Amino acid sequence: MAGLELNRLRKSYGAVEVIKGVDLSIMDGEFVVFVGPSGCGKSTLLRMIAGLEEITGGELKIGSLVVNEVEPRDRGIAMVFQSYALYPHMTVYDNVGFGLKLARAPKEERDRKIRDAARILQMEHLLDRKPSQLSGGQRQRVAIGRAIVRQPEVFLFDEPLSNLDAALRVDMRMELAKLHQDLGATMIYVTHDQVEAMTLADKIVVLNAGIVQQVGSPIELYQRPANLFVAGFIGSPKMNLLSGSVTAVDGDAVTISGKDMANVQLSADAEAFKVGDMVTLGIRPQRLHLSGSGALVGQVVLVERLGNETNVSVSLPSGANFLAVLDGDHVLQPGQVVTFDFATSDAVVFDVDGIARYAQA
Amino acid sequence: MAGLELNRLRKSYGAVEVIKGVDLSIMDGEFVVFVGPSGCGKSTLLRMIAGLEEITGGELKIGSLVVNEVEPRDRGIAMVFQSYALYPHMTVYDNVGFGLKLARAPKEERDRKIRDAARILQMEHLLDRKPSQLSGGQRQRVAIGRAIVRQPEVFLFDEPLSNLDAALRVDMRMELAKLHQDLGATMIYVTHDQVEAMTLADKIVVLNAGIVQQVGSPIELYQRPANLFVAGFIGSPKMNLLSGSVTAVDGDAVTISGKDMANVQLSADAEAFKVGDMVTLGIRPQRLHLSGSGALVGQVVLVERLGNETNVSVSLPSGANFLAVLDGDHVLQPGQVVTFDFATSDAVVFDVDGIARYAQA
Amino acid sequence: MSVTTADSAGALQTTVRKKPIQARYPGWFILPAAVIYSVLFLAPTVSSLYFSLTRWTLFDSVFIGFENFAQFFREPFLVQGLINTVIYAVVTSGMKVVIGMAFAVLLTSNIVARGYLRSVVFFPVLVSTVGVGITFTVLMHPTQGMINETLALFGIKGPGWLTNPSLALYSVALVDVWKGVGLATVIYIAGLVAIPRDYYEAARIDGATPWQNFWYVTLPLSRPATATVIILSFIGGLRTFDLIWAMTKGGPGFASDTVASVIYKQYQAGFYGLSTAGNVVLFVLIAVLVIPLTMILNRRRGHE
Amino acid sequence: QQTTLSLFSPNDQAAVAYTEAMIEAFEAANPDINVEIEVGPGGTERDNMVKSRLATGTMNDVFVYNAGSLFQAINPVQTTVDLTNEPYMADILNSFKQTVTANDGTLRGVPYGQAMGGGVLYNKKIYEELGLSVPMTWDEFMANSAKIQEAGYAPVIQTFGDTWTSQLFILADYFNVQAKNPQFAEMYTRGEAKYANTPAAMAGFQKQADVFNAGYLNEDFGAATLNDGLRMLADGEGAHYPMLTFAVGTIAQDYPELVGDVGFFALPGDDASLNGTTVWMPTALYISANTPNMEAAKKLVEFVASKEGGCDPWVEINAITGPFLIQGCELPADVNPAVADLQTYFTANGRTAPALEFLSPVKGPSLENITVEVGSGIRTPEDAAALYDEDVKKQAQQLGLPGW
Amino acid sequence: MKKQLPLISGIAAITVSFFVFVIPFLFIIFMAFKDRRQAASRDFSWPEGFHLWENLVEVVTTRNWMMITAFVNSSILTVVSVTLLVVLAAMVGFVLARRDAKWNGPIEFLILAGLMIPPAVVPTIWLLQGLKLFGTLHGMILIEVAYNLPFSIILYRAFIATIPRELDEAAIIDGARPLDVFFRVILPLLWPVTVTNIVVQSVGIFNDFTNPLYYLPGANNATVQLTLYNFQSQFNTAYNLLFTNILLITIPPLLVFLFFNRQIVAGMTAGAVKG
Ligand SMILES: Nc1ncnc2c1ncn2[C@@H]1O[C@H](COP(=O)(O)OP(=O)(O)OP(=O)(O)O)[C@@H](O)[C@H]1O
Ligand SMILES: Nc1ncnc2c1ncn2[C@@H]1O[C@H](COP(=O)(O)OP(=O)(O)OP(=O)(O)O)[C@@H](O)[C@H]1O
Ligand SMILES: [Mg+2]
Ligand SMILES: [Mg+2]
Repeated sequence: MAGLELNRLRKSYGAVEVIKGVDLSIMDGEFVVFVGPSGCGKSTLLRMIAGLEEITGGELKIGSLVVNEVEPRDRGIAMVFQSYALYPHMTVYDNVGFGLKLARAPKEERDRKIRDAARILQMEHLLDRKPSQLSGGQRQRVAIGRAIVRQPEVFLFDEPLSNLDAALRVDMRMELAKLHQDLGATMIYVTHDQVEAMTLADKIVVLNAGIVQQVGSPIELYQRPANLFVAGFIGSPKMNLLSGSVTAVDGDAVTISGKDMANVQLSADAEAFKVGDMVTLGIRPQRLHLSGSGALVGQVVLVERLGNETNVSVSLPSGANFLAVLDGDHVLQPGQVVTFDFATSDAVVFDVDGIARYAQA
Repeated sequence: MAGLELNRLRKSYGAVEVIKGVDLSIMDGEFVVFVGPSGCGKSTLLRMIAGLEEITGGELKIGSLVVNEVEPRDRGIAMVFQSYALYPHMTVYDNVGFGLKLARAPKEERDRKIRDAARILQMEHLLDRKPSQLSGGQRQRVAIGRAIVRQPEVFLFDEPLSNLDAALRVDMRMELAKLHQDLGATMIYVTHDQVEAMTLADKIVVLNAGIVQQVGSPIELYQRPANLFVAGFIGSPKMNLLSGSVTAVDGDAVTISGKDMANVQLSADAEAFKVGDMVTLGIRPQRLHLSGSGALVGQVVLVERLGNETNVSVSLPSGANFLAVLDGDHVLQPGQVVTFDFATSDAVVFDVDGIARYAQA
Repeated sequence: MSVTTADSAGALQTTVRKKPIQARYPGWFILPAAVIYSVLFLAPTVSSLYFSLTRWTLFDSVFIGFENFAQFFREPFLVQGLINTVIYAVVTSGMKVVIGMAFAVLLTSNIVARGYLRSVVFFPVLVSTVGVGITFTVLMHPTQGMINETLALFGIKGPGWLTNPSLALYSVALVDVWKGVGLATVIYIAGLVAIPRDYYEAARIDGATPWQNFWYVTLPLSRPATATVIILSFIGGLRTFDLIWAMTKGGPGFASDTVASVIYKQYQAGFYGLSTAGNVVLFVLIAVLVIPLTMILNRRRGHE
Repeated sequence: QQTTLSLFSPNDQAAVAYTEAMIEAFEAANPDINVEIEVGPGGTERDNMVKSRLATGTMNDVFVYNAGSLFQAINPVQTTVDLTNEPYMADILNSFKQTVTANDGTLRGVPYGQAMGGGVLYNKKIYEELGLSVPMTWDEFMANSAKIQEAGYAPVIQTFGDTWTSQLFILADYFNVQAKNPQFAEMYTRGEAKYANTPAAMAGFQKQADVFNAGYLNEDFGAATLNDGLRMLADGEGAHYPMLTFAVGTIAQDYPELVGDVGFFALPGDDASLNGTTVWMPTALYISANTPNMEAAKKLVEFVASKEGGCDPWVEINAITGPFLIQGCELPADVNPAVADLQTYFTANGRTAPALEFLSPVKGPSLENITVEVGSGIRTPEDAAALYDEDVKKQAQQLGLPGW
Repeated sequence: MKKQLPLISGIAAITVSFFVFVIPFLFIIFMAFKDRRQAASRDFSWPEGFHLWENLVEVVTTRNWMMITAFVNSSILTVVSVTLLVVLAAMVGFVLARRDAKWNGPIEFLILAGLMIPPAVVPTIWLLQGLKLFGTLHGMILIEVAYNLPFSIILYRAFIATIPRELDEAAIIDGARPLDVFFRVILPLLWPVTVTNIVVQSVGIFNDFTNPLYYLPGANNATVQLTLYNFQSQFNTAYNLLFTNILLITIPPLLVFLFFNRQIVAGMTAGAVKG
């Protein structure tokens, strides 16, 4: 009933094409997260769904209706703007209650809902302030409040937690998850925070330069990125990527050699490769462990000790940089030579076009 | 020479006191990070240092001079605003170069610096755009660019990376660290991102409600939080806090019991406690591990599988919630009963006023 | 870096005294305007106040105390003039505010022929009052005027717009609106384009109909423009006489006289002291009406 | 060496045309003098301008301005140059000199144009058609009007679109006032005679009310303008138009073929034996006291006071609307009938009287508003006269005249 | 449906504007096309014959090409005065809007007073004479500036409040001095208001006649509105020429309006701040 269907959606600003044909279907009640690098078109896509940006090409359906030409107010949506867009002349209370007022909700109901939202957002003491008297994070919470007091079929959130501190982010994340559960509304959420994406999403959409790179559940994206871009983008710190070439193909296994490694045997879609192909090997920093013997040897460049884990930046023989995230606190000195090992099933092999080739199940 | 000295600094907006006597000394060339919950006064403090907010009380020194009454432009600072504050009528190029133009930098030098900054910020293709034609993250980068082209003695950054994607954040973080190293300028940095704080800071200042809670190196704050607030604030997810009472005091060890645990013996400053005192026990989620037998037993409420780690939310007998972050991927079912253990040295004991009491070294 | 330090240290010495916030908006910005305004406007105007206490032929003046004021208040049609003045000001400024806003909203939307419409609405502002006066006395001619001829087509006998004593003032006020609404419109347009689009977007998302959009967003956020238009047109309405003069000379008889036109008549008659006294009275009247109005309008200011 | 004189000229077209023609002749005669003309607004606006220029010493070298009471208001002793002893003054008619005599008895100006009569312009064709004769009394006038109305013409034209035209009933009636009360002007100036209590003076208001009450006015009298009135008169839509004779010039210009149909008679009073017209003196040319070019200015004034400068150019541009005030200037033979009619009053003895404004400085500024009211039936003549007396009182007080 | 709305409302607006605004305008044009005689009857009728050209020639050449002198004078007067006005008024408005000083109230009162009291002509002439500015174009320019300042200041003052203060702050941090802040940041962002000011004040000053009448005497100093007096007098008005003249002197301000009107566009401050 309030699922969404995006068909070859396009958007250009003059000659600049920003959204280049996005196909996507979102089910009713699904929690979808858009991620992608800065400027890839997340906000634009959200604004197109909201009806704030004219659609240059393609078709957008909400429920079973084509809404390309439908006014935002008739689309049954609420939205948190990346730039907040709070009404400067209204108090926080009025900002939050504005949508309800327009919908002619009874005064008591409105009041109750506003106060509920304020409690959830921990800003009950701010209700009488004007936006100009708020801190950045407080403004952002007002923007969230404005969306959540209403009960639309679709929620659109554009980086709603970016200016909140960690504790509040966690709280808010939980509240949004709860809201999603309680209302069963469809939610589309833009974030650049991987944890948010991973924990909230039923489905993550990875965008790059206006093109969808991969759509899937969080764990799918983390474990089986479709291509180099997704591999590099999902997971923080980034997946390490090493180039090499295929030296042997054998059943489900491919053997790869390169400047930084010798004859590493990995499981992959053997049919996609032949000996001599240039490939890229991907391995997540968290999947590496220090070991006496291993495939990768390098010199420590930088050590970041975070308490519960240690980030080690290593320079490989080819000069490439390599990052390992080790559990616990390790004392390592720059300049020290270290050896890392990993499980062959933890590595991903990308072909020359950057497409991941997993072993056939 | 460009260290800072804050002496009982105060700021009120009318009757609302926002900064309540901050004492702080920042050495020349230090990288100081302000953290604290949303609305605690970080931006205000930064703006006071910049000279944008009138100082209500106390004294502010930059170098050896009291600057309370000095014009911002004479303070030798550059700043990134939380709200960006880009000049809407200028292109990105002009926005970034505005400060240099005012300083009458030669045209070639200006051009070189602007292009350098653009390269660093990965926005060379955006130089001719107006701010309104940029995405949120791109605007934020312009704001950073505007600060870094200049070479002031003090940099003030107000959540400069909040709207960037993970990869870019890492890159920018590195660039800022590099800039810090290269220029040797003092940097004051507001962030709500723990990783940023931890990796960049020489010194972290934890603020709450306009009062400094603790000042120290990142690892100090993580490992030895001074009080419950810092303990709860630093580290993500939050440190778990359980209440109990002292049942025995013995040399360096204190024994604590409560609804959720029985006779846990911990190392703490024994002199601060006597039997019967109400205390709070703090233990970081990352310090817990599943075990056959252990001090804490609870029922799984929620499981978040992130790939390389698993967050488990557990409900304890008292009804309190408890979070554990386990390494690797664990398959746990909600409702399942689990037992956690931890090393006694990993726990922190807070007295009834919330002050941490560590065993005397 | 040592150079910069020396520099800023030098600057520090000189600026230590000033309050930073004030120094950002230095008082001398006002100075050039203040000098020109006080010397060429305020000084002569204030000095002319003396003449309100004299019988003044321009060639010589005789001090007569408050006799002029007494005389002014004895003007036979003063009360009616006062009532007319207020009616005229309220009608013209009210209509300019409302119609100007409506035009501005229309002319900032993406309506077709926007440029044409803007020009057409503004055109009357450009035409000299004399021309407007003649044009409308012709159009409002009771028998051959276009307006009444058109009404006659519908079988309505149009009134004597300018010759009917109870109608003349309103007819002139209508023409004043016709002539001045373009000005209000451009001020409003400037106000409307200054409203960031974000707010409209937020309101559209919040479910605002175009009318609600206008009422809750446009109207409050165009407050600077509204305040300006109200104040300017209200003061203008209280003071104008040129159009009244061009169209009815205050007539028929004294029916459309306002305080300003009474004063103007005195001036034209060479009663310089008396008309100066009249101006003082009018000034007080305007101030009494306008100062509270500005205070109300500026109470909550701008977007802050 | 070239001297440049600046002349502040009136702005109505005939006067400007005359000024240009006259200057051309003057410059031809005086190659070393160059005259620049500045035109300003007319009416009361002009009064203010002239006064403020004179008061601040910024007046042009020579300027044209009214004679009579307005002349007295410019403080002529200080602001203008004494011309009493100039030889050409001998050639100027006394009736004019009277109006440019400052209160110290000196003469300050020379005529700049022709005298005008104030009375009734009428359509001769209608009169011929209906066999009417020029009325010598008000009753005859009303009787004529009744017949005219029967014949389907508007008997009396009024044009309140130009409010000043409404005053003619009062102003042009002054001959009749003076005929009955020869002392009126003096007493009036002293505040002793009032319109409300002088029946002869009231009569003007009464006449205006009569024509309104009788329904003799053209339908659009409230909105019509002078131009409309002249057109109606020339066309024969209306028969009578109380007006000054200068208007014939406008008819001659706009409807040259109809100007022969327009005649003139004095606004009649009660007594056919005391019938005459009220006369307006032309404006005058003065030298500003602050002129640095005295000699050239005097030459110019002398020229204007001569037949070549003061009369011939008018004849040349064919704008004759009344008799000249310079001796030796004859009206050409082919003048318009209205002017010829006017001329007959001048040639007869005792059939002219100057308008009140040449005899008394007192004139209420609101007269035109009041006459519009009377002429539109808004106010009764009695009321109007009383109101006008108030208006006059205000003005006299402002002038600081004794007795008010 | 959505696309057609602007079209429908546009057509409606054009129709209404035709009756309300264009017809009176047509009257003026028709008058300018008529000959003297037809114009004298001042009715709304179709011109008999095309007399615009002869009217134009007569209007322009009258009084020794006075129209040309007047155009030159009025243009100089307008351009210089408006430039000064815009800059000075914006500076005052800027300081008044941004500063919360105690004496803002009295200053604003004095400014409003400028709109409420008519200037005193004769004392001003004395003053100008004392300053040796009487009858000079500079004097006239200063007068126009002084008389029109209140309007411009009020306009600017109201609108400066709509520019986020954070932009000032950013500029100050960038090292801008007050003049830099004003000229490089504030003034450009006030462009729509400046345009309004330019348009309104140029029209006002170009069409001003009372002030030049008193302060700028002399045939060589004529300004355009004074040319109207060539054809309009108390007793006798040549309406065809008067309206041709009106039409002619309306053209320059109209061009100014047409030029600047395009510059009033939305979104000047878009993208500046977040919040
Ligand atoms: N003009 C004002 N009037 C009253 N209170 C204000 C005003 N401006 C800010 N505050 C309050 O001051 C406090 C500190 O604000 P500040 O912007 O410094 O917070 P912050 O630490 O930067 O928060 P955030 O992380 O959300 O940006 C906030 O609680 C805010 O509500
Ligand atoms: N008016 C415009 N004209 C031209 N390009 C534009 C315009 N508005 C946005 N863009 C470009 O469109 C692209 C997509 O912008 P969008 O705001 O959707 O990015 P985003 O994915 O939300 O990025 P961020 O994470 O930084 O907010 C950006 O590269 C931006 O520069
Ligand atoms: Mg975005
Ligand atoms: Mg902040």
